[in-house]
Amino acid sequence: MSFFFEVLIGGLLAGVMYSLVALGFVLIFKASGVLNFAQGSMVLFAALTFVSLTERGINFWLALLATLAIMVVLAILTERIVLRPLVNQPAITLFMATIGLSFLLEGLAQGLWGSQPHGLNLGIPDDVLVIGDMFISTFDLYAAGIAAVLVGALAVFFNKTRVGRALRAVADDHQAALAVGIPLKHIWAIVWAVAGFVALVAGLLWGARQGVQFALTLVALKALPVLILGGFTSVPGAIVGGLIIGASEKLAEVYIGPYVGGGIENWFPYMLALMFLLIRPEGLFGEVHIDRV
Amino acid sequence: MNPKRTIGDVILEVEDIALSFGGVRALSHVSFGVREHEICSIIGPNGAGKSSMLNVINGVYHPQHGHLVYRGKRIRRMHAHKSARYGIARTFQNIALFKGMSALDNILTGRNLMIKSTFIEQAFYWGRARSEEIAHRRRVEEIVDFLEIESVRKVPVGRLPYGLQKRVELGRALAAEPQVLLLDEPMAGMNVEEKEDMCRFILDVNDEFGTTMVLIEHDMGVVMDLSDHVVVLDYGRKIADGTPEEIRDNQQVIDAYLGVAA
Amino acid sequence: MTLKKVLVSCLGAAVLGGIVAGGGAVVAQSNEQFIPMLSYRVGPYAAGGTGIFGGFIDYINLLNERDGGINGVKITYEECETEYKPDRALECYERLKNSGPTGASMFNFVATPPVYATMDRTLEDKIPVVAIGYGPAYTADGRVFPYIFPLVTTYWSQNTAKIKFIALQEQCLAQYPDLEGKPDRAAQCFEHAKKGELQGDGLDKLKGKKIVNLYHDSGYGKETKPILDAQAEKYGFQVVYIPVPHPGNEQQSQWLQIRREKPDWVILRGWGVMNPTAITQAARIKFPADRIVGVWWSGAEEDVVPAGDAAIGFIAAALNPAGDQFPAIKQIEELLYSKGKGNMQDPSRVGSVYYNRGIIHGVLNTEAIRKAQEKFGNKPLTGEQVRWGLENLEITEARLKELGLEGVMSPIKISCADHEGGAPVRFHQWNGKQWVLVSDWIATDQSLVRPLVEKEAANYAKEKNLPIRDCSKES
Amino acid sequence: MIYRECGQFKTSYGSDQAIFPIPQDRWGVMLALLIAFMVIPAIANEYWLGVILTPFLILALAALGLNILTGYCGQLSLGSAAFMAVGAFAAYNFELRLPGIPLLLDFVLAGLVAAGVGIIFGIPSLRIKGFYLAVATLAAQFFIEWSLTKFGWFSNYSSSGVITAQKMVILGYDFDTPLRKYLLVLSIVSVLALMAKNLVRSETGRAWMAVRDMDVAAEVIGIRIMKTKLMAFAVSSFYCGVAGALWAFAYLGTVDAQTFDLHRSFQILFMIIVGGMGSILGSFIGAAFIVLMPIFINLSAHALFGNAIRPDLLSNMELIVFGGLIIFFLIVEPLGLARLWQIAKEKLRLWPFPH
Repeated sequence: MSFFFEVLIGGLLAGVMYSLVALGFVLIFKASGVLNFAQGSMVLFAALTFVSLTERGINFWLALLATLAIMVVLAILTERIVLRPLVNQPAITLFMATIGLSFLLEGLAQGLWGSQPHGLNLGIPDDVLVIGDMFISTFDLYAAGIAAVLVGALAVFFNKTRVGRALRAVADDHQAALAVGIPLKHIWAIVWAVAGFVALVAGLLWGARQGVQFALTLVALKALPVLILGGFTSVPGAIVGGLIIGASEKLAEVYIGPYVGGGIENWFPYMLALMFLLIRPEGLFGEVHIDRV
Repeated sequence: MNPKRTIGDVILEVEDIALSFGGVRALSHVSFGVREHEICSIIGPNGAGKSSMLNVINGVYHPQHGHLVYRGKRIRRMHAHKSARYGIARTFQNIALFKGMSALDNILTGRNLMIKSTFIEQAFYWGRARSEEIAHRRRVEEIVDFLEIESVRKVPVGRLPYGLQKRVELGRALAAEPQVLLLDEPMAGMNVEEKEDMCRFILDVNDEFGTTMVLIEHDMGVVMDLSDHVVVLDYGRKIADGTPEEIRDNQQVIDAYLGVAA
Repeated sequence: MTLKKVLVSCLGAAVLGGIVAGGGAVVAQSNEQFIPMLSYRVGPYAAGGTGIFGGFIDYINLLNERDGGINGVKITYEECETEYKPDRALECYERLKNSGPTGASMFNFVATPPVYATMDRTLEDKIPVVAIGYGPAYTADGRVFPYIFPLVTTYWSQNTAKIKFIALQEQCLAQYPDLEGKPDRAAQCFEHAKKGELQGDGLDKLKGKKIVNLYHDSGYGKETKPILDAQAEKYGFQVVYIPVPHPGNEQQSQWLQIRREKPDWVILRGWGVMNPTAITQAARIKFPADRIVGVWWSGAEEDVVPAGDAAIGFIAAALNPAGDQFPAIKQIEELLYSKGKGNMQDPSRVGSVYYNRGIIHGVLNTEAIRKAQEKFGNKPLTGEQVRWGLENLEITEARLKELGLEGVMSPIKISCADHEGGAPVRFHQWNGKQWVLVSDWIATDQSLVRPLVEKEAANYAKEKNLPIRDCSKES
Repeated sequence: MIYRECGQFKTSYGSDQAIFPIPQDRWGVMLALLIAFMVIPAIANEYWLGVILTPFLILALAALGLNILTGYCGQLSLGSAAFMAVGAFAAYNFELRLPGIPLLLDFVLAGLVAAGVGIIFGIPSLRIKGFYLAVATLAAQFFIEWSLTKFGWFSNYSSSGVITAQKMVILGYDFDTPLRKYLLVLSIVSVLALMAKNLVRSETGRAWMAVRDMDVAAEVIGIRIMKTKLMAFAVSSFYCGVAGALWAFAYLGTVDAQTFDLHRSFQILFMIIVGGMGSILGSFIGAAFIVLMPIFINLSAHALFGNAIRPDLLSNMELIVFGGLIIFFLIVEPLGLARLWQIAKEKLRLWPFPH
């Protein structure tokens, strides 16, 4: 039985890591209705920039600030060069643009910093907490804590600040937001900058687990079923979705996997999300949409 | 008067229809009947449940209570594609055209139920596929002529002005050669000239093919001119049902429109 | 709009023009031997691509710089980016196969899928494909695959050496039980072995042991199953197969399964990000890193550095040891890097595992050309002639010493029937800073591998209706 | 003054309903086919035929399949490569287990198997839409990839899961050279493209577009949403399946499940969005852009800079330029390259008197 709980807790903690990546998608989708294909590349770009700076002897906090600044500049450039000319275009066009952006960022990141993997030590203890005969990773606990703080901060940002309120208005209705004088372009730049910050945090935590390397772009694949489950527009949805996906995929791999040859973790979350969608097509926290004719 | 235009028996009845979304009541226990060949108007203030009523009739919404009777057949739950097979066609308040397709193709879709060829024949554009395509095209060209939209037939409808889009939508509904035609505010947002054209089309259709019409319209003048029969809804309830003259004098209707507290 | 139109049409024309030029580009230069470089420097495999092709190209430039090529024939190369995709690789193959005065000497894809895709083409194009330490194992049967050379050691051979290495560790532990759990166990055992103190190869100690084969869930990962099964049967150990779905950046459930299985050893058949993830996860179930033995795609600096301290003690197979102490590499640093002519973007990677594997690529390919020149003369050679060189390639200890690369690889001899050479394998251990050798060259078990190779090759020949060469008639 | 509609009068609806109502278009297509069938074989070398044109045609076919589903019927899918995989493995297994089966029948059966699988994975589209559906089709992608790797039967128990396509022989004629393979692929792609064009201009296609543009209205005029969507999934998967079979048989020769990974699905999606959604021509233009552009950039980068800059930088510049071009084209024309072509044609119709 304790093995079951160990799998469950491990899965929930892994789920938090998925949520972190999913958050970046949610932010941008909320503000602009775009599934940002470049999110994985942003994670890579941020983490690679940070780790390359620290390896050049720059102080941890300074590097963090510098990376953040670079992500903000990147967000502003993205808004200026990519999004602004495409304002009022259909979502699919913006989606395409993010595809182009992802190629661009991957080339830029590897061109600037090289393609070899880096180790990343954040100073977070990676020990094993032994409870009974269960092993729980302290790193994962810390990561979960950081994710919780991040979500909390985002909640405050969305609900308490002026920018946050404007952002929610934009998410509800672009045209209406424009009409009441909310500067859409600034909002977009801010959202992309915040998404860049989330990408940086996700990149650092994932990078500390698996190294900072190109494969970081692939963590986005883990976030997609979380998004479906939680809904593309909901911050709490990303968290709850992540927890559900994390726990269920681990339990499935351990308890069902051996009977079908294993390796089912890639499709199981998608199947789960699919089953779930058939019952609730708008996701866990997505808004119900009534077709009016 | 054209024999087709002679008003016959009740062809469509709605009985005790109740519909709500979440907790919001859209229709409460509405009943009325529409007779064959007549033009029946549903009027009422905004939010009275008029569009919802049409949506119930052709199966877009499923009421929680009540049923339809169509040509003597009791239908508890109408489905949208089934209503088309019964010969009920429809236009929408906020134009529901297929924006990526040309006017011609939009109207052609109205004839989809009459296509007999299989998709294999269509893939080879061979046999029935070819002959049907040409036959239906001929019929659609007649509608195009009738609606006077020859010049825009190959333009994607998304690029057409509003008034023309409304005509194309009417054309699509007509292409199905319906027995009952539901028109949701066919003249909304039109100028006087366009309205006159549209009235003429509606009357012509009704005259020539004897199509039964259920119409939602805000312009009282139009309603009173066109209709054989008017149903008035307010807050989801039916408050009056009768000839235009009867409605004109109905105190409840006047109150509803003038907003007197009930 | 006009500007846009002009731009668009210019682009279109440029695309066409560029491809026409590329398709027909044949540069006629007299005394040059052309080697195509189908490198991949972007994407998830880039770490391996930049290292191996960096070493390969540096070695060739060294020959050109120092000796003026091979016996006066200058070696030229052209890079073509494949992004590790078989279709891009195939495009590069077709683009470059006729380049140079005599066409491509050989192809090194450093990726398995293009080897499959070119198996038939090589017969027509008469250009050999060299696959050093990868590719389908059964192509080692040169009677069926005259143009394919999975040189040094295939995955199957490597696996037999791995089991032997594990057996040696068991033997050592049986004799010196107090080494159990010591961080320097493998090093100590190596010392004992060097002194000849180990009594036996330990293969009998494998009976009843449990080995987990943690593999990348793909063709590459599955490939060693037949040979592992054969060994399990022969030596009486138990293998548990646990797949890791691509890309392998999440392995919690796999390692929980391993925790439940309580194996004696874990074989890590990993790829890229799967390796550091496996190592960090192992630490979280307190599975000792020195009981994990990786394949040589798990045994480079790039595979362990990201795992941090958790990787200390991790053991992997080594096609080649790391280090820049070898004279030839010293010369590369002198002749190339000091003049800014080196190929590596980051010169500190010179002497890394991947880089040295690139050096081996350089050695084997150029030595084959040299061998072929003995027969066909010191002039640019065709792929077919180089093929003869590869088939008759022999690199002795003495030759390696001459090349300044003693110890980078073991001596190897290729023959018509054996395109692999069945070279022995060494194992090295990560100490947190560098890879340290913890075994001598361990011979592979060809008595197990060869019959499997011949069986699969015969199947292939039958399916494809290919002739089987009679090697006694080859010269 | 060449591309003109005036002065051409249609005397029957039949001729106005013809596949290419404007003669210049008809001639253009004829000319393209003539060049593809006669001129290219005469002038192109093996490099062109074998590794540029053949894969381009096959991927254009897959893009056409996806365009039917996504461009015409509005159902976003990220699983096209998986259906290619189904086609490839099905074709291999039919050849293996029914020796002597005619090649073309084999391809058709492979397409039908893919269509069947496509219908199964299309069922969720009845409830979910847009990006939700796209992500749901990823389930198909991963599940199919996993099944083909996991169950040895599909690859005839080959140890590495790699299948080797059989020889392509039709009535004793061996399609073994790049030229012959190219001609076979070209014929199949031409026929299927023609059929696709026929489908989208007839009832089936109109139903697809109606569902795409406004499903409620489509249902109200009697179009069965379920049948229409599943038909689109079936036809689309059929095309992808045939493309997959060709990829294995006429191009790579050996494939495994990973040949048709998510990356390939994305590549095909990029083709239709760059080329133009809901356009047959767009599928071809998009495939040309996505397949040829990286090769062109690779070539021109080497030609321009050669050894002057670091090879690492060169490779990364390819990515940057490629990504930049996608963005550039979007800003120039958000509706894809096919739309750009259409605008050019409309301008040409009016040229030289634009007003």
